[in-house]
Amino acid sequence: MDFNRSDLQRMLHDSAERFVNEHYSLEHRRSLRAVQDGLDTAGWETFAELGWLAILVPEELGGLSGCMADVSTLAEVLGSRCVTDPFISSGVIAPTILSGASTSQEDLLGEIVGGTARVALAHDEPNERYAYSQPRATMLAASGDGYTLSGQKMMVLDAPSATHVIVTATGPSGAALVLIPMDAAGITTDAYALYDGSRAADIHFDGTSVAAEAVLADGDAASALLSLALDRARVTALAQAVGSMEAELDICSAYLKEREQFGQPIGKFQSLQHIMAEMFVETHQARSILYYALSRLDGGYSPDECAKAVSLAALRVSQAAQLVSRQAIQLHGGYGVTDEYEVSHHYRRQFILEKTLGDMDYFTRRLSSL
Amino acid sequence: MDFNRSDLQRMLHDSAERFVNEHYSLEHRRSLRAVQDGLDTAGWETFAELGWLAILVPEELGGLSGCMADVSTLAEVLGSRCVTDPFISSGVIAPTILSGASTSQEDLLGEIVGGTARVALAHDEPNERYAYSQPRATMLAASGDGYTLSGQKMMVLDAPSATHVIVTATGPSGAALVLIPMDAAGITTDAYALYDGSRAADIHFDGTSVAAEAVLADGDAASALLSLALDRARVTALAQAVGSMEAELDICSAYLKEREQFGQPIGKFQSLQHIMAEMFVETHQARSILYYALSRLDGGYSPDECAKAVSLAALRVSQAAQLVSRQAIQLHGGYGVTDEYEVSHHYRRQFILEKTLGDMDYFTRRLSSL
Amino acid sequence: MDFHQDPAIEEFRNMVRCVIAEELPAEMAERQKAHGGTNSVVADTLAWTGKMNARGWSVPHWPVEHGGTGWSAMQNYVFMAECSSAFAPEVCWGATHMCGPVIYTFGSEELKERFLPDFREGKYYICQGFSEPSNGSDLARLRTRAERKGDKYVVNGQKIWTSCAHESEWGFFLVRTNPDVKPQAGISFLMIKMDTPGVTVRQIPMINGDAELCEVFLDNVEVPAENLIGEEGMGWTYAKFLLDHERTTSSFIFQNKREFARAQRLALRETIDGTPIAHTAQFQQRMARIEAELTALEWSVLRELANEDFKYDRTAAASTLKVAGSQLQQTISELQMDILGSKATRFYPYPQKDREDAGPLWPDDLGGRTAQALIARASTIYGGTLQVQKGIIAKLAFGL
Amino acid sequence: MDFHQDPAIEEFRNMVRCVIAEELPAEMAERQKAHGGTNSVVADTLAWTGKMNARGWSVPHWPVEHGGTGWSAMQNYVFMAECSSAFAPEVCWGATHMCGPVIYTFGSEELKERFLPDFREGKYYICQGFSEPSNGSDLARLRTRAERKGDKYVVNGQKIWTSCAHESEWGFFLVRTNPDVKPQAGISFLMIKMDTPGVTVRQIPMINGDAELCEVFLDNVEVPAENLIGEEGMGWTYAKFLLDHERTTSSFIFQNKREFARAQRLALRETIDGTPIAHTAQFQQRMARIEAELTALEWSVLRELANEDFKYDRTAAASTLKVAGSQLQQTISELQMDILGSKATRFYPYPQKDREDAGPLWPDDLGGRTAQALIARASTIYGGTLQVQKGIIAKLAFGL
Repeated sequence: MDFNRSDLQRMLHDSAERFVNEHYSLEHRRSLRAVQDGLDTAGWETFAELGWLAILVPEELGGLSGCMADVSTLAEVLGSRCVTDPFISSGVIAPTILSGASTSQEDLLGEIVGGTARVALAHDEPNERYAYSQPRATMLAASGDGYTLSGQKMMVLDAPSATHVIVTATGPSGAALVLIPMDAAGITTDAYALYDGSRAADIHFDGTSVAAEAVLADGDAASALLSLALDRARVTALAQAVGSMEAELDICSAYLKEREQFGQPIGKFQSLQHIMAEMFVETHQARSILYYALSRLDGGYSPDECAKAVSLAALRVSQAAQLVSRQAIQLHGGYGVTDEYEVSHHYRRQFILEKTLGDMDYFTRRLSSL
Repeated sequence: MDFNRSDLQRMLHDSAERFVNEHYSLEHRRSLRAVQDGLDTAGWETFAELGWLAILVPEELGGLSGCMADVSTLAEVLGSRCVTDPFISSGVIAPTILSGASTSQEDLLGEIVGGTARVALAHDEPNERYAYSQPRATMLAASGDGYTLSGQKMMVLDAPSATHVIVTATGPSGAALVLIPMDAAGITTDAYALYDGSRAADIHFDGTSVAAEAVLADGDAASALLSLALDRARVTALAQAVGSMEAELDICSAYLKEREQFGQPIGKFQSLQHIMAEMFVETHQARSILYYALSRLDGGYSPDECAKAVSLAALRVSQAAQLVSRQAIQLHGGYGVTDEYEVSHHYRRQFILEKTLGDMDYFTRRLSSL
Repeated sequence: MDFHQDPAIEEFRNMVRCVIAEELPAEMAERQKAHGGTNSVVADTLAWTGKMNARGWSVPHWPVEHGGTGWSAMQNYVFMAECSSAFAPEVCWGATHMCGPVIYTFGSEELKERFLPDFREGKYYICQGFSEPSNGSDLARLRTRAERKGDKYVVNGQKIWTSCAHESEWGFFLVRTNPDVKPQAGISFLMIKMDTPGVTVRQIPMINGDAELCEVFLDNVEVPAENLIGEEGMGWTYAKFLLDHERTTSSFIFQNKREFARAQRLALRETIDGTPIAHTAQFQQRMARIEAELTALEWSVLRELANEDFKYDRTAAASTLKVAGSQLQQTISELQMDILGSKATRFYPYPQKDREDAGPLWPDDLGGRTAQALIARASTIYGGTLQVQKGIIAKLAFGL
Repeated sequence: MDFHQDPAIEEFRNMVRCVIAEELPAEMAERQKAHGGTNSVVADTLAWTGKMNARGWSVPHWPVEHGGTGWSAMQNYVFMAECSSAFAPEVCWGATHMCGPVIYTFGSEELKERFLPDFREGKYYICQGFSEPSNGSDLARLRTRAERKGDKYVVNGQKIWTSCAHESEWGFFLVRTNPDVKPQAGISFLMIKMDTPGVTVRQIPMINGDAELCEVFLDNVEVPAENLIGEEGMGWTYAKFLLDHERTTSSFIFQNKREFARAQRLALRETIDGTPIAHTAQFQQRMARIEAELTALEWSVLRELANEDFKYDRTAAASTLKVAGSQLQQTISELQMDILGSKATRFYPYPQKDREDAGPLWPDDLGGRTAQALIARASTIYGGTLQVQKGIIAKLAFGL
């Protein structure tokens, strides 16, 4: 085993670190709230230029045929600056589903890699949280040579800036994954911001026409592809959370040396030293179990083994993220709950990472069902 | 509302404190391990002399007609010295069941009050933990004018020193509470010690004869009486736990001032100060919820309201007891895990108090069923 | 010991409940219900105070001669509990529970006449200027300087975490009038009109999207000497008096009870695989433990209200209420977040224009939940951090 | 990064497993399985060491020239994991992992010949004399004095927490040979034969009924000067060398994995209302979180074994393993207790005469569980308390 970065990973890491340090200042991130669809256009162009959107795309389709350890290396750096660009949707979920689709999606993958197309995944439904067996509110019905799609999706992450959406639906052959351009007829979207500044939307489909080749997968193949994509997305989120926590260690230890109370730097107080030590232990354990999840996803293990690894990792990382992000605020006192200090942004980002792709309750139930 | 002790309670408290301080030294308690049935004969005589075994016995049957707040006052003091004498069995459970029995038990109650009879409750069965709907391993069958009892009970607390045992069984009219002398024919007991020095036994009944008047209650009356007795017993155990925790606060704060490390009393370390503060908060909250449980048991509330109060109190007190007893050891370092320091005895006593009449898992399930 | 509740208290509770039902406008309660910040909407606070004042109930805990009702501690407790559970707006705490009591206890007759009626009537909002950027938990080291010049004080310095300073007509400030004595001795308690030249207010953007808390910059602010409350140099004593006066407040018992009840309602509505979350074993276990903690906290408050004989320093008990109550606020808001799951991630404060557009997928009762949960991180910080409270307990209970 | 396990490691694991199955007597494994204390039965430890030595495996991690196997760190890890999960007895840690390495690294040829073969063969037990009653976490302040008189040291003082001193032939002691320099500089590492006149051992009765830990009183004990290991005054350096040498031990990863697996087995057997505890949602949730922590700990150990580039001081990572591993021991033993419920309260250690009489109501696998859980309270105390470890992390990782 080797826990050190490969040459590729070192390059990825170093260029990412340079880029986020230059580009994603706190002020810049706060300014993105005023952008209509939340997308940092200039930033996204760099994502494409640096090849980040090609990592999971197979070489034969113009990508880098990278692995999840590569994705994780990048995601950790993005997490260190609370970057909310739609990397998980367009850099992880979409390449996974599109390159595994039964119809060739080479063109769209090319546009994704080039940064001109962005694809969201529409899965959650009213009263259906996280993963669930089969969509009930979204139905795909045969119609002529193709199909029509009707129904309601909620909390479609990154939808406002997306050019396409992959929709989970129940069709004539069971589960189905359907690709729809966001400007198709019969789509109504209600867009909103999340608490970390990222965007999502509820999408209503009212007899939207779907060409036959827009059905990316159906039946068990669709379920398997969705499951793989979601597990990769989750691990990417975990990597971001680990990067965020590690950044908080730096921020907090520096603050403890600088801030004075009762006539000395507050880092002299043993109670705060011990809080920092607990944050260190949690972060260390979080990174360790992230490696375990990566070893399963990249190691050719069965879907159940991957599901177990991702679920255990999500439980442990979430627990760590809660402790670290909460204590980071506590160590900052009142300043920690203002919008003007980094730690409140890390707190919100970790909260969203924990809650959007499956929470601790979900992963506990998933483990019981394996 | 008045949270201060009544005159009776003040007398009870003061005499109890005097007695346990004189009588229950650590050495004395350790010496009781060598006593065959675990009973501190001299101590028990004093229990009787001071009227402690009469508190819950109605005045008309020779008792004091006291309330659970009185019992709690005494139990807290017993807990402060980890006294394991069979007070809960003979001073709480037996008086409750016997004075509510359908047949007069005045004579036996007199002997209990006088300290010459001791009565244990046999309820747990193999694979049946804490409270459960109906005994399956212990059956009461009609036989001539009376009955015969057959079956297996486990973990009968205080049985080795008991003169009688009240057995829960399933009989012709459903649940039944049956009184059996320990020297009756057809009884085999396997006695053992628990980790705090108190004693219990497994009891096997092999066609033991039961006279008709030895059936204390049956059907719903039996269930109700058992439930009342157990809830009173539990609150008595909680009061002992609170007394034990409060004693630990004194022991630990004194130790922190006395023990030196790194050239100063360890009580100067902020991390240990904060542990003491957390122990204080837990103990305070434990006493508060004990009052809530007492208010329900003494206040004429319905069995369900009492069950809820006892269960919530048990959850909170157990949580507090775990934190306090664990940290008390931690604060003592290596000495804390020896048999030669008080805190290890409090730890074991609280562990037994938590686990014998229902644990946190049981009370959670009980709350869900209310 | 006697744990029986006086039956008259239940009668009183019913009476209070009827009055609130009569007085509290539905839309005011709705606003309060969906509010995600620490303070209520200022206009609601003032309007509600006015309505209560018309009943003679706006400052029930004050001495009768200053407009109090003469209720017992338990009656006041019941009154506040009922206001909270009905989602009545918060009162202007600075006026009714801080500055008011200091004025009627230590202030001159002139000051009493000038301010107490306004406070009772909710004529305007007043804000509190205690904390400073550099002193945080170490309040006594405050640096804001008030120099006596003739019949005026000239005030220079900076305050922070001043709630609703931008909507306040007056503020009460701790200022240093004597820099040459030990820190606690040189502090005074001063009323400053917020529109005085030299007073600048900056709202601080917060983690939950609110900007209720402010920085107040004081630049050669001239304050008439008659605005000094009590004696010069006694400000620290008055501030400590407030602390002793309000032992049970920091338990946040009313908010904790109300929000736990709300969590129970949400858990009955939100479902997982078709089952209400309230019926899943995971949440039942968690909610049982929280209910136990909440019950313990309530009985800790009752012990304090009933003036229990207490073996330890009473201030240690007050810190205990703060330690338990502040953490419980966080625990309960985290519970609400977990009940709402991914829905909790939406930026969805109230009152907000976009709420009207949200449609049936987003029930009203989600509004403000996350904002509340985010700002709840401050509950273990303000009013003495968790760490400061533990230090107080270790010192006062155990002499460590 | 490359997380693929070398397939040769799995072959190695199978080979080790077969050897253990061949060598480990069933009744020895049964004794170990039901053992509730920290150390194994001494006779088993020595017998097992002898058996492994016959294979050349008693000290696999030693340098090959001193009898090691030359295995990689991962192979050593697998070997220890397999020994643990098969319930092989513990080795005499003092001999194989502490005193042995100090002797082969710093000792003279004469000392190597005298001791290393005996350690490899498990000829006798040796005990460790580091802690003293007054020094606890503050090891450098040890007071036991060794005065050089001719070709002897005369030792006076007292040691505590000396495991199995009453069954040991030798002990290795940290003693103060020079009181006039700073505390760390005056300490030496001395071998003392336990039957030397003046050595008195008292077994300390423990919370779990055991008395394996001892106090050792040293009263004018005359020790040949040749029993000094390495140089006089270097004892502290050698003790720190041991710490750096054994970075992953304090994770107790093998014990934690084995005991969690045991908890899983117990949870499948013990029932509540007819349902195995393992199938109740409460326990599933709890066990999932513990399994996650255990998995994280194992991967933290693997990172250390693979010598990951680490941004922070490596000792901070070792302390992290100790913090997580020691608390996990407690968490897992508490889990076992809760699975057993009221059955856990019985004084039921093993080997104990009364166990034979217990009958079918009390399955063998209950033996020792509570004893183990009770002594697990010490896991956050010995080898540097939880508080000391946190202090180390704060200092080394963050410079606080």
